[in-house]
Amino acid sequence: MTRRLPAQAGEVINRSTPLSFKWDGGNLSAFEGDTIASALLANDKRIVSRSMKYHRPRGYLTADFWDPNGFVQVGDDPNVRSGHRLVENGMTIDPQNVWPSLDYDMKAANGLVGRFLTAGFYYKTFIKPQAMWPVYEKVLARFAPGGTVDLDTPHGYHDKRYAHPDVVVAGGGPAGMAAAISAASLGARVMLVEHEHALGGHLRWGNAEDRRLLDELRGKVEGAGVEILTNSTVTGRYEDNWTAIVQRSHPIAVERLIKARAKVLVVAPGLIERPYVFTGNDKPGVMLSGAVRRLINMYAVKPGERAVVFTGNADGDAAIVDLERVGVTVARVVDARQGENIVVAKGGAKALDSVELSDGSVIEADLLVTAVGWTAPTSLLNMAGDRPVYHAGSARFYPSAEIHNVLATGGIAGDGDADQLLAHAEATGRLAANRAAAVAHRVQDLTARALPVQGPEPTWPEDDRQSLPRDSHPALFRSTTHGIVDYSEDVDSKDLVAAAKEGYDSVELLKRYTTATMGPSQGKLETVNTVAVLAEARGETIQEVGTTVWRPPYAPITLGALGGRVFEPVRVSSIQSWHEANGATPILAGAWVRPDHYGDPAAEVTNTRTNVGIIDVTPLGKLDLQGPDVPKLLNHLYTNKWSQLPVGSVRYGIMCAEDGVVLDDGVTGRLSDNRYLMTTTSSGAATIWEWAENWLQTEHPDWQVHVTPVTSGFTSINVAGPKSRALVSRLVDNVDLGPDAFDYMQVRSGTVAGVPNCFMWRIGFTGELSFELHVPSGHGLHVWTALLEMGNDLGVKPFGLEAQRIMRLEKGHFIVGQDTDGLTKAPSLGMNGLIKLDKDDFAGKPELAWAMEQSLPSLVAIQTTDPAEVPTEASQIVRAGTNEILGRITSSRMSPTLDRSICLGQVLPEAAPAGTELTIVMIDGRRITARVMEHQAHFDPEGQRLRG
Amino acid sequence: MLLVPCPNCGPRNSADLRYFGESHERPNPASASPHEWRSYLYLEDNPADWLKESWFCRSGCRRYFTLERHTGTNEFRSPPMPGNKVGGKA
Amino acid sequence: MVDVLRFESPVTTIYPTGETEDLTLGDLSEITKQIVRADSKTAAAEQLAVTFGSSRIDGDVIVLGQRPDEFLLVGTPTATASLVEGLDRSGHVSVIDHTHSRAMFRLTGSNASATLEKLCSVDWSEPMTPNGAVVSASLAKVGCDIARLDRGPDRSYLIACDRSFAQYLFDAIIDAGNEFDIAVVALAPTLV
Amino acid sequence: MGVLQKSKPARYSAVGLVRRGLRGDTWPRVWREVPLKKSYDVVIIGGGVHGLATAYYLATNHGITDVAVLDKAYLGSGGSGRNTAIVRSNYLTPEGVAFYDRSLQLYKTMAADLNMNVMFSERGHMTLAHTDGALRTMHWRAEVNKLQNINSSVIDPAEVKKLAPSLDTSSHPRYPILGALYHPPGGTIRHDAVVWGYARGADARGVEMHQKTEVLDITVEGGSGPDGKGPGGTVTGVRTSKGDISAPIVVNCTAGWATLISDMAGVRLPISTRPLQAAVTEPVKVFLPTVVVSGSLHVYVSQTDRGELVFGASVDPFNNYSVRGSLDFTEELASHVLELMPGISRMRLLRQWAGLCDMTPDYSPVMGFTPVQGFLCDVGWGTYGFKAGPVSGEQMAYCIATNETPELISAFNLSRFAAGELVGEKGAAAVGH
Ligand SMILES: Cc1cc2nc3c(=O)[nH]c(=O)nc-3n(C[C@H](O)[C@H](O)[C@H](O)COP(=O)(O)OP(=O)(O)OC[C@H]3O[C@@H](n4cnc5c(N)ncnc54)[C@H](O)[C@@H]3O)c2cc1C
Ligand SMILES: NC(=O)c1ccc[n+]([C@@H]2O[C@H](COP(=O)([O-])OP(=O)(O)OC[C@H]3O[C@@H](n4cnc5c(N)ncnc54)[C@H](O)[C@@H]3O)[C@@H](O)[C@H]2O)c1
Ligand SMILES: Cc1cc2nc3c(=O)[nH]c(=O)nc-3n(C[C@H](O)[C@H](O)[C@H](O)COP(=O)(O)O)c2cc1C
Ligand SMILES: [Zn+2]
Repeated sequence: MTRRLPAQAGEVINRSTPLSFKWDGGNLSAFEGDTIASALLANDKRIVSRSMKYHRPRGYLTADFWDPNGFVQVGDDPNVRSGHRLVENGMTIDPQNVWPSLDYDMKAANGLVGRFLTAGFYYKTFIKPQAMWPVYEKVLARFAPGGTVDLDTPHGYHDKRYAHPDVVVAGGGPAGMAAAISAASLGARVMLVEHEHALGGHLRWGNAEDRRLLDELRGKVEGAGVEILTNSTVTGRYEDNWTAIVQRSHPIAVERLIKARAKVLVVAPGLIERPYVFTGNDKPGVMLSGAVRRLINMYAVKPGERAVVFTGNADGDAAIVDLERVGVTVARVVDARQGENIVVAKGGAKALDSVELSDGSVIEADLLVTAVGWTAPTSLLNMAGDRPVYHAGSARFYPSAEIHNVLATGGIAGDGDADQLLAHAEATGRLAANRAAAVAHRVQDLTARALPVQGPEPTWPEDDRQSLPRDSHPALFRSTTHGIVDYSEDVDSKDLVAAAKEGYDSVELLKRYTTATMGPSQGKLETVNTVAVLAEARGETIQEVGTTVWRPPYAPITLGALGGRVFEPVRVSSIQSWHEANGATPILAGAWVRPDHYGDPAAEVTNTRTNVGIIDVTPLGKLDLQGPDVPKLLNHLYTNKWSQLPVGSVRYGIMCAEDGVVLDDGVTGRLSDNRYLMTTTSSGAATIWEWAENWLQTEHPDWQVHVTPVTSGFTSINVAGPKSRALVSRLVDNVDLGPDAFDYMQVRSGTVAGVPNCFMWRIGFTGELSFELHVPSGHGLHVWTALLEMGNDLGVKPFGLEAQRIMRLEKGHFIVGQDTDGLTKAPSLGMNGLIKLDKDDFAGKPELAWAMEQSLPSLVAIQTTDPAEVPTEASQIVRAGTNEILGRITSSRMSPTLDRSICLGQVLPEAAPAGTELTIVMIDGRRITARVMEHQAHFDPEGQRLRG
Repeated sequence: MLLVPCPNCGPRNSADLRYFGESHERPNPASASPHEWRSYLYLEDNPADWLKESWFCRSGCRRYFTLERHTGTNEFRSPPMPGNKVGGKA
Repeated sequence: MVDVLRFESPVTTIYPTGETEDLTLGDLSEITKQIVRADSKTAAAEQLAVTFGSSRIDGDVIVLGQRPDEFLLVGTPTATASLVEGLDRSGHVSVIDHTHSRAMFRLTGSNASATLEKLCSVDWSEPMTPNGAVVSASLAKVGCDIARLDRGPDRSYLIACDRSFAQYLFDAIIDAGNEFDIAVVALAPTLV
Repeated sequence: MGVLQKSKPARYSAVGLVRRGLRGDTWPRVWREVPLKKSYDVVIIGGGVHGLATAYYLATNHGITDVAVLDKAYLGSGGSGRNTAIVRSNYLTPEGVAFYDRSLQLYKTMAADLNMNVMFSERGHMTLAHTDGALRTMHWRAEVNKLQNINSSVIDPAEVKKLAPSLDTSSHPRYPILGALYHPPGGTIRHDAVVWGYARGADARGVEMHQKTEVLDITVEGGSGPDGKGPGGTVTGVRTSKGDISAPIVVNCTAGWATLISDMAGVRLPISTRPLQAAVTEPVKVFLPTVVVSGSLHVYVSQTDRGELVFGASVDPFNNYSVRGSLDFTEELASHVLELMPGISRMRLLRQWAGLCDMTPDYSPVMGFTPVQGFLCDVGWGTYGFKAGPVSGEQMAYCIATNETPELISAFNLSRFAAGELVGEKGAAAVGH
């Protein structure tokens, strides 16, 4: 560590804990507390990367999070900010974007290439021949900046949390700390968020007086009951103060995203020092005053031997004091306030060796420090709707307007001495606490439940902030020479001028054409200089040109932190543990996990058709309907009639949306005078509940109906097959299951396997004699296993969704969403008898009335000529010999029962009549023939088995 | 995340609700012309201004309500009106 | 056929039961839950005497105002049955047994609200949800009814969700509570 | 109508670039800045890809050059400057396929036609299926496409993995990749270059581009509305923030603002405005060679040649006109994209933004004539209209020049809604970009 200084009063490194790490293949050492940047510089590693376009060697400019040159790869982590990331023992750090290598000197090539790699050069080249662009593209892609993603990177544990603080303070400098302390002293719940590893802001690299103030504020804030989050960033302010905070300092999580509904947000991010534009401003050895002060005072690193300091403000002056104190020769102070200027930084590619001044003198130096002013990071305020305004006297942007629940304080709001700054911050903290209390009061008031509002609305003194003075500052953006404006995008001020002349002369077009401000620091360093160069080119003021839009996030945020712990709810029935234990292959249907099959779906079909099978159909939507007006509701939701449904009966119906498109289907049974049970498709359950509530709450609030979902309350088991009655009767003793007593489409309630309050109805999707049992779910598994035990001699076997799909297709039953699509209207289903236009009103009635008069596509059963050919679902049906589409296959399977291929399809009316010969295009391109069947059911069209 | 003032639950995150869009009167299905009916189905006012619209408090009180929101700023105004007609969109 | 019908809880994963008193989660799914829906004008609503968002203890039953005009009665089978039987059914009143439809958990301890904050966007601070408050909200993306019913000095929440989501939600709460050393405890299906 | 201007722009080429670089010369303006005139043959409202392409083809194909394109902000400030620039033609309906395929053809020759590298990258487009239902829809699209000679097919997880190794094709518990619809001719394009290229080409032929010129009203005479607007009326011109203009033809190409403009003429549209959000990450070395879309997970992602991942999702869940970002979007996006590519959790999101989308009920546009004479629409582009820019411009120009609706866009007329004949893209309500 050849550049390490003796102990400094404010240093943050721990010399008693040395660390070692790897850089670019070699071993280096550091101390605990070092950032990668300070460690590299302590080891005299001055070149850290190469620039994006011209591949010029780059060294540290700001040596903090925002350093445009300091991106490194740390293990599997790309684009790590080396000015911010702390060194850990054994870390492997590599430079990125270093083609051909970190040290190779490409001076000659740069000079040549640079002349025509002007802004927008891509757009003007590689135009012809067209075929060559993909080749160029591949070459260019190799030049992409940035690190490397290791595709095996583990996701890690990322946490999330909601919070409802009264006040969030973004920025833990003196202003943020003071605001937090005063807000908390008034009883506000405060979160103080600091991007850096410790509170303090500028004070951390300041002088003795700054350090004293820092200790004092830290002491107070730690005793104030404030939630302090360091190494955490407020990354965005969204609607209604929805505030995103990324916490990188959580004890167990890699990172945690905190989503805070701040009642008031205090923005105290300080200021970001701005680079100066002149020729050679990206040579290693050119640094900003903040960088130099941080390196010396926090990390005890000597940034150079012989310096030229170009200063326009007190920070530059303070840097001179620091430099001289640690033995750096300050060869020349160039004072902008005296009209002095620097013109060119000279030297080889790898380092600065001299600086040419405006008076013509050339001063030898290996360090050039500039202090030319600041960018106000107004980003969070702009996300709240504020537009920054330029103040020429102090040469920087300020927040423009007052936003009620977003307040700004500290350097971003103005200058002044420490007392003025703290006074402003404290007043801001008080105001924030006050406004937060008012918001809390209002929210409680709006929450119309019987919770007492705590006390009267607070009436504390309102705004007592004294606005901060704005110190005058020379307007320092560009010297008389051109230089880099956007370091990470390698955009030169010459490029900007040329682009403006070409007509890309509004700040937004200029940005997009040149990519200035589009890099990783998103304009935190570049915006003002970009705007200033454009203003100069256009002969306008900076205010007239305006800035580009700041957008979230304030600082880049990992996808891991955003993704967090993922909430993907899954639903299972009470029988799931049995399914898992018995080899079911699971399938996801919406949020439900269900058995697709237990090994051999075809065998499951055959067993069900010959013996008896049981299937877990719990996901079937179930709604309990009670009240005198249930028939009115049913009449409204379904297309058919419901007024006369007797108690004990079940009826099938179709529901349509107001545009006549099929929404859902299912059966509803009448359990008693005023109570019905409706079933819906599993995927339609939530929608139909809301749909029913919508009609009841908005169009027909006078109807007395209570709709309550009971899907999970009942474990639903369909017992199907010729031996189903035999099986069910072994478990049920208080219900007469005989064919005359309990007919098809009827419902009974009773006790099953000792479980009371079960419903059973005689319906089935499979086309077999079947009993659908709805068992209170706390006993669902018991009934399932009882069925298997009691039916062992009958050959009972479970079957899964796939077997059910096959059997329903054999029966020609359609599935909403598979055999229908987003435009299928009810008359396409071939069930016009279920559409009762003589009802006064029902959902979709007018459209259905018109649709009945049109010729719509029809759903028909189709069989291929060759029984072994099973067209893939969605295969197209065409007019023979052409590519003209006449329809498509919506469902297809090999039927184990019929031992042949069976299909359902939607076809145009001309192709719908029974017997029509169809041409189906198989997905491999072959064309096969098929025939439209007479009945939708391929199997047992008369429904004799069902009624058995 | 918008904060939607549910008349029952108080301000709630918009993700807890379901948006039902502009509230329009449902034409009388017995007498509506195809043009009127399809205007109700498809046409929108879509103002860049205050919009009367419906929300469903899906994970809270499960009530539909109507309120006014400015589609430029996403502010809400006027107390929500429970039980207003929202038409029958599925 | 069977002598005693055992209630099968939807939470089937066995977690080791812990010692810690700081933060505990227990499964109460077996407890009887009756939903009464009664418009505010009805006598039944008056008898139940809680408004939406609040709760009341009535002998061995807790009456929760879980939705406007909708009440959840939680307690032992006999206690809830007797409360339901005593209701005046005049007007538009329905009763639905939700014992099998809803799972129920109890989360107790000083970090209970910190745990909920990791799963739910509702403000669990004292003034917004004082003891007795009832909130319907989504927890780890599952719709839940949550009642704050402290146990002595400890924060405690009753959490009810659709039975089919129970295992998922239970796991999600455990995961969220890990940083506070959450422990699973066995609870008898009684409340008060 | 206007006279074709002969002035040619300086041609872009590598040789020119080097020559100017050596001499230090700058290039001429991409388009001129001229004062607004009092009248034009055609006024196009909206300086996005649709408005500019319409102007370009009016001038190029029909010699109609007395045309003004007006934009309230800068060219490309609407959806055209904010979109994820995915182009493809594998739509669901025959009319959709034919239409978008024509656009793709125009994109292929665009660099040469406009003498501007628009960086059309035919890198392939992959739509993942995570459920049986989605897979069925993929097959549906593939089969319709094949019948129209569009290169599109369903591929299995192993092929998916080969094309995009970063995808997790294991039998993942929640959203397994069961297959994908693969469309090799799909890809991405440099959206800004398309906008600038059309503007430059139109300018060279005499069209005027007027930025920062907001249309405040449309003047209509003889309409059935109380103010003389509405059906039956005839357009006479527009009022703008820079003065009034008379024009017999006014074209609405304002996407997210479409209903505000058509209200000015008294025409109601079946359009609601929803923001669609997008985001980019910081650059990393290129690892994702194709465009990847997941309908069920509502994400689509591609990697630019600069190495950034560009993401989009589905539209915001409520109408609004603000282009602010939302945190919910980035959270959902990240969790879904990590579901697909678990290895990229350390990549960092750099910027998010939004654009306004003009959503129609059937995921298809509203194009052509309206009940107001002289007022035409090219709107309803929702989340998928950038790819349609060239063909729309070409067809709208044809409409204007011939006063007839070309076959290619006849399915997209406004009257289909009153007739209840929606376009079948709604058939499979999959996300489309
Ligand atoms: C995030 C996002 C991602 C997308 N991804 C894709 C994609 O991958 N592929 C794809 O094909 N499509 C995509 N789209 C859709 C596509 O961007 C749009 O459909 C397309 O750009 C619309 O172009 P346009 O020219 O019609 O409208 P725009 O580009 O929106 O232009 C409309 C113009 O009208 C101007 N204007 C409005 N009102 C007035 C007025 N009163 N006076 C004057 N001017 C006015 C506006 O300033 C604007 O510039 C995406 C959209 C978004 C937002
Ligand atoms: N230079 C000095 O030593 C010194 C001493 C006293 C006063 N001052 C003056 O004080 C003012 C600075 O005080 P201040 O408190 O406003 O600024 P500051 O720069 O001291 O502190 C701001 C802090 O906010 C953090 N921050 C920024 N954005 C953030 C975000 N989005 N999330 C979390 N943290 C974020 C930064 O990391 C920084 O530590 C200036 O006017 C300065 O001139 C400076
Ligand atoms: C395809 C595409 C890629 C983009 N890449 C970047 C990028 O690399 N860096 C960046 O800052 N912005 C990028 N942007 C976003 C723009 O900066 C800007 O946010 C967007 O055009 C919307 O404009 P606005 O933010 O000014 O409203 C990109 C935009 C698009 C459409
Ligand atoms: Zn509510």
